Amino acid sequence: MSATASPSKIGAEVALEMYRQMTRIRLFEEQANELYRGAKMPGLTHLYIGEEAVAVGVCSALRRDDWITSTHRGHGHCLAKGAEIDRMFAELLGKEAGYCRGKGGSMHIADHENGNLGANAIVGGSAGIATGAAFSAKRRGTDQVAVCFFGEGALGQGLVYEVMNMASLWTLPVIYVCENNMYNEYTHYLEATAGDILSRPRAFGIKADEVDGQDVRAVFARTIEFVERARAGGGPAFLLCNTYRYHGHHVGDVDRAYYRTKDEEALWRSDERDPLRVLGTWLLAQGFVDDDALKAIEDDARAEVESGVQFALEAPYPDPSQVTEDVFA
Amino acid sequence: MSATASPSKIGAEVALEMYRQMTRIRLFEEQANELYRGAKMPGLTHLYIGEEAVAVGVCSALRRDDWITSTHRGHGHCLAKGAEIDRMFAELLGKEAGYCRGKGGSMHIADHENGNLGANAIVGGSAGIATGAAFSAKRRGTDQVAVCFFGEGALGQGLVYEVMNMASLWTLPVIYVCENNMYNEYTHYLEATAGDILSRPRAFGIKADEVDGQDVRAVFARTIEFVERARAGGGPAFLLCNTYRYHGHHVGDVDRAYYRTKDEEALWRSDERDPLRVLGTWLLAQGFVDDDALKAIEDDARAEVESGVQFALEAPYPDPSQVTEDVFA
Amino acid sequence: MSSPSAVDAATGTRTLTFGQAVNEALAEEMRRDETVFLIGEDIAEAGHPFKVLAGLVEEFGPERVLDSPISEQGITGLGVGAAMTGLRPVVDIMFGDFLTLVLDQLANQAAKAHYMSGGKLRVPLTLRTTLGATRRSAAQHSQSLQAWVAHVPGLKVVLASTPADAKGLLKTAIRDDNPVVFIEDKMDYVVKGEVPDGEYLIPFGVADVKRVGEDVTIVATSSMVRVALAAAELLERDGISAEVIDPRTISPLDEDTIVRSAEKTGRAIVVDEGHQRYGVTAEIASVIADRAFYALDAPVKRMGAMDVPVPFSPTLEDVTVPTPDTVAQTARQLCGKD
Amino acid sequence: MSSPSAVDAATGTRTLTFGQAVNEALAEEMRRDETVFLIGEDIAEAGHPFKVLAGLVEEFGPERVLDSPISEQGITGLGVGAAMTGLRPVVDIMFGDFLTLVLDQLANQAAKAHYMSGGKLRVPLTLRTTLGATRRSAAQHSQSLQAWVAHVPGLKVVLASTPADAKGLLKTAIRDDNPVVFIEDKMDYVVKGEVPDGEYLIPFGVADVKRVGEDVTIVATSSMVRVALAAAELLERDGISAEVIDPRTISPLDEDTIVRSAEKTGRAIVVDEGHQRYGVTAEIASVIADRAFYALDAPVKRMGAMDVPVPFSPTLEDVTVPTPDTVAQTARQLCGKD
Ligand SMILES: Cc1ncc(C[n+]2csc(CCOP(=O)(O)OP(=O)(O)O)c2C)c(N)n1
Ligand SMILES: Cc1ncc(C[n+]2csc(CCOP(=O)(O)OP(=O)(O)O)c2C)c(N)n1
Ligand SMILES: [Mg+2]
Ligand SMILES: [Mg+2]
Repeated sequence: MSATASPSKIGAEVALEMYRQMTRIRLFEEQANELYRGAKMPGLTHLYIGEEAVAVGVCSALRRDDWITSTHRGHGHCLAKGAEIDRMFAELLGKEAGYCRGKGGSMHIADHENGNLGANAIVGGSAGIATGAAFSAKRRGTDQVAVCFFGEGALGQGLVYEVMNMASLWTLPVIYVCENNMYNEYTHYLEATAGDILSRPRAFGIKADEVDGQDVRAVFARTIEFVERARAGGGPAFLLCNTYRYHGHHVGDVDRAYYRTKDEEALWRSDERDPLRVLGTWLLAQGFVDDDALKAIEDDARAEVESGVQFALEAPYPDPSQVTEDVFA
Repeated sequence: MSATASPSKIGAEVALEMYRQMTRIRLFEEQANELYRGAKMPGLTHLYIGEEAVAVGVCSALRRDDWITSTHRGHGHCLAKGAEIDRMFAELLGKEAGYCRGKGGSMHIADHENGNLGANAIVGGSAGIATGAAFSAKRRGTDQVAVCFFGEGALGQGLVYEVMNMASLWTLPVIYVCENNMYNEYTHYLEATAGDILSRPRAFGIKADEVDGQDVRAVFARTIEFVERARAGGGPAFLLCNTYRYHGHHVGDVDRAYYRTKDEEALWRSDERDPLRVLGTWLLAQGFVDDDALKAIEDDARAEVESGVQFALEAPYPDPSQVTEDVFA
Repeated sequence: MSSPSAVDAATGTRTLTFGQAVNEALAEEMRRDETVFLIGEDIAEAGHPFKVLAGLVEEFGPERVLDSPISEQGITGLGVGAAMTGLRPVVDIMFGDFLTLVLDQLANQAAKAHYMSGGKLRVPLTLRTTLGATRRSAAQHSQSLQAWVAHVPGLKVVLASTPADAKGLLKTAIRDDNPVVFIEDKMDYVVKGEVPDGEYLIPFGVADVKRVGEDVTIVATSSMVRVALAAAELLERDGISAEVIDPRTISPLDEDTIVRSAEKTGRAIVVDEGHQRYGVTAEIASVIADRAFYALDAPVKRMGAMDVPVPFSPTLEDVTVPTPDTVAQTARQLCGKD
Repeated sequence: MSSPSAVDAATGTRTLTFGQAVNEALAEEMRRDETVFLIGEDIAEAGHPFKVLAGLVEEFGPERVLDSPISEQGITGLGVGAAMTGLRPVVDIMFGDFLTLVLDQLANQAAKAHYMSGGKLRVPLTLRTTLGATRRSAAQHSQSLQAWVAHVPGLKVVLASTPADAKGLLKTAIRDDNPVVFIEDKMDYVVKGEVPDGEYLIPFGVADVKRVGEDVTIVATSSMVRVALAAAELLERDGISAEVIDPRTISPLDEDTIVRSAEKTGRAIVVDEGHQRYGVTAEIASVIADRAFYALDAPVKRMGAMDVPVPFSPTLEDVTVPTPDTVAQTARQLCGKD
């Protein structure tokens, strides 16, 4: 598979599937935003729009039985790892048909069948879980790998360093994927992050590298290398993906002028950086597809999202009696 | 003062005072061990013997109004920062005349008047306190510095990285002194510490360096540089001191063969590495003193320790009614 | 009500939200004492995600209103050291659920330093955090963990239920020479109330009788006081007169006021939004059952949050917390009028 | 006593220390199920600072008995992930005082994962730690923090008082599909007791009547059971017959057995070594006071550790915990025979 380990060598099939997945995420999140604005969604949610290439590039390099742990901004990870749109919307709306029977909501969607050990509302909170899953794979002698998605804000949590140290000591098959979208909520990451990010994992003896998080082919290629290395017993790695969230920290964060400029937002939404455009342009240039084909992918995804949200809106809420279920296994 | 910043330039006065302090610590600890073996001391204690050059070299570079935070192996730090032997023994024995009225004991001796914010029985637990003291100095516009003493085992605690990040972001006058005596209790530090120690603080943008922890002049010189830099607003630093504890992890740890060899112990107790011999030899070679002078220093220290322990043994225990005092200020 | 009596120089009053009252208390104490500073996540320009701290960085500058990394344990530890050395930190922990991350610095360091040092070290630290469910924030952003900190000797724990109490109690917390955990209900920030003009403090350990009654005592904390008062209105219609008592600080706890009321009414219900099992209601109920034993006509009832992680779905979350109806129903049963 | 009844295939018994019983339970479960592994500080060659794990690394190897860095939060988090993915970790937290460092992984992750995932994720994790004062270890190495974890829905909490119970309960904990916090008194490790031969398990939620009596019920946990039994002997001389009940698991709590005993005797004392305020004694006492209300002849009394940080000096530390004398004295007063 290392043949594919260079972006240029990625074939049409893989690239088109990644385009499809990124499109599904983009449209899912736009719909989620609509649900909020239409006061149909309980609480708030954190949109992944703009960062699609990270989840899709990474998860396209994984097997179904590989594990991921996710974050409060987890819809992209969840879809990219194989979740169904309808049951995800159902969970966002707190319906019984949701992945967690409505008990978890947006910040806690888990999809065990597809290897998603759950979104996590504690920043950095899943670093130990991913590392433990990698420990489990090694201990049980499988060649599974675990991927820990986290935002750059999680670099403030001591837990991350405690577990990176153990992952390195015990050469565990875990890949720490840092999604640096430049903001910890409303604070620029440079105000909260001293020194050099890549030097941190490296100080613990962990192989670390940086990639353009808007270029799904680059993310995919780099992840494949780290995954193959981990499967082969090469140990942990750290992938820093530079990216950007187009929307607010959460759906309610609409006035952002006090912490970032419209110009900055426009720059990242441009054809040169938008992950869908970047891949779309490449697909066209390669002659893998024409505009109609891309349009068709988008139409299919839109239809899937529309039927999915309908399903969720019509689905029943859990009966109050279920509140005491699932406390203990 | 940077004239003294080279070991060779250290004058007789400073060197002799450091010899005196190291001798006091050595004899204090030997007496503490006797108290334990004589069943006169409640609980256990962790001896600093072998590591004297670290506490003395560092604290000799500090002012009385500078702060230190200490560890479970804290007698050396406490004495080097100016504490009195008699009240320290009294605290070790749980007597009312002790530094903490008998409430703290060996693992919690604090000596606020001399800038010692306290020993700490939580490994790494004082890293935040030292960093906060440095923050306080900067905020209040004084030129005080804070020193955080900790063993290499504390590198396993996430807190240490959380506060180093802030110390670097806010250029706080704090110096992290890592006493690497090679063992976390009964486990060799290499089994618990991945990568490279100095790379860790450096990853957070903190100036870091390594020194022979058995050579008090080297520790002193390096500390002076870091302290002057911090006072001048140059920010935090990290000093890795390679050292060794001659005795067990605590006084009860006498059969150590399963985790380290007698040869290794002998090597570190040798004339080339014992901090007292190393400095003594140098003092003689410089012609600063003769054997009688060193003997006199030792005799004085011995007398101080003997009267100190007598005082403590005769001192009364706190009245039980004091148990409810000092819960709240 | 004891708060007015505790008010000095109060002339008139103004209507403020709970959030504004908290903001005012912080601003007043920061003007009064320049050793007071705030540290937390997104508290400067952003004025805190709940907007409670809006305007403070503009008045006091970034040296006294610090945006921190996402390092709860670290900022609490830094606060402990700063407090030991001449400053009065107010550490902001966005959600009470994150107390899980700061307990070592809070319980093993801040709470014990004064005692372990034989009275030498002092830790005048205020840790502000939040509690409360029904915000559709799910299990890791909805807990009310006051029982944990109230169990720790050396910590004082404040739960305010009105803007006026919040302001007076927070000012007292900041001036206290000990570590104080000040917990605010996220859902209260927009709730309005009358706040006395001028400078005033409210002492710790003094419960406030929010409503005088004869038939049943309802001891309630934080926003549960509002629930209890609403329940009292419902009970009024059934001819049951409920007395509502707000301890305001659960540590120290004003046992006398609570016990006297229970002795007067002979019936008591304790309501708190923390989980019921091993929660705040257990301590207060057992104190009443012990000290008012010979005056009680019925067993003391406890109403905490249901003992399940807080679920996301509205139909589930709504049944996990006490409501005016469930409190009133419990009172009716106690009074044999159901 | 329900433990024998819960014993299957038990033939004779052997005398073991509490520490040996714990060691045996771990060894048996590790032989039985190779997904069980141990992780903690100095637990391999050193066999744990308290020597409780001696010999395990020799039998099971370093892959299943892991010496970890000093990273309590990290090893607990690693345990949660390993538990979710097919292993049964037994995480060793040397001193219960360090629960302060692991509560996020324990309370926000392990305890909630099953519920938040709608029953999909399982966390069969056992966390072993210690409690107890009077070891002259001072404030940061002497706490009994079981009230904290018992307050968290989704966690089970075990406190064993005898070698036999420790073995049977620990085996049950390891086989349980939920996170279990198993807390041992450091002072108990050398205490000897009879342990049934052969394989046996002790179910959770079943209190054990350690001594049958008629005049007063003493509910005690962990090593306080020994204190209660010693007090019962003293009371015997004064003609007071005390019943001693050991809940064995405080979550789930066997309320029925406790309440029935209190109804029988009409008097109850609850003894636990955690701090009294907002502690374990509050929950159990309020349950008794509520459910046995009409059968009680006197108020339920609580005896926890004094509400001060644990002091180092022997003359101070010794007065902070319940003793046979103080428990007996409280019982005499309750029975009006002092
Ligand atoms: C331990 C913890 N502290 C604070 C929060 C509140 N919070 C939620 S998201 C967030 C910012 C996270 O930033 P980052 O990790 O970069 O992820 P992003 O939102 O940018 O994807 C914060 C502070 C939390 N959920 N958990
Ligand atoms: C948080 C925490 N975990 C575990 C312990 C138990 N413990 C006491 S000392 C020690 C080893 C510390 O090693 P190091 O930091 O190198 O200091 P040293 O004893 O070598 O001076 C351990 C694990 C503790 N006191 N605190
Ligand atoms: Mg971010
Ligand atoms: Mg060491």
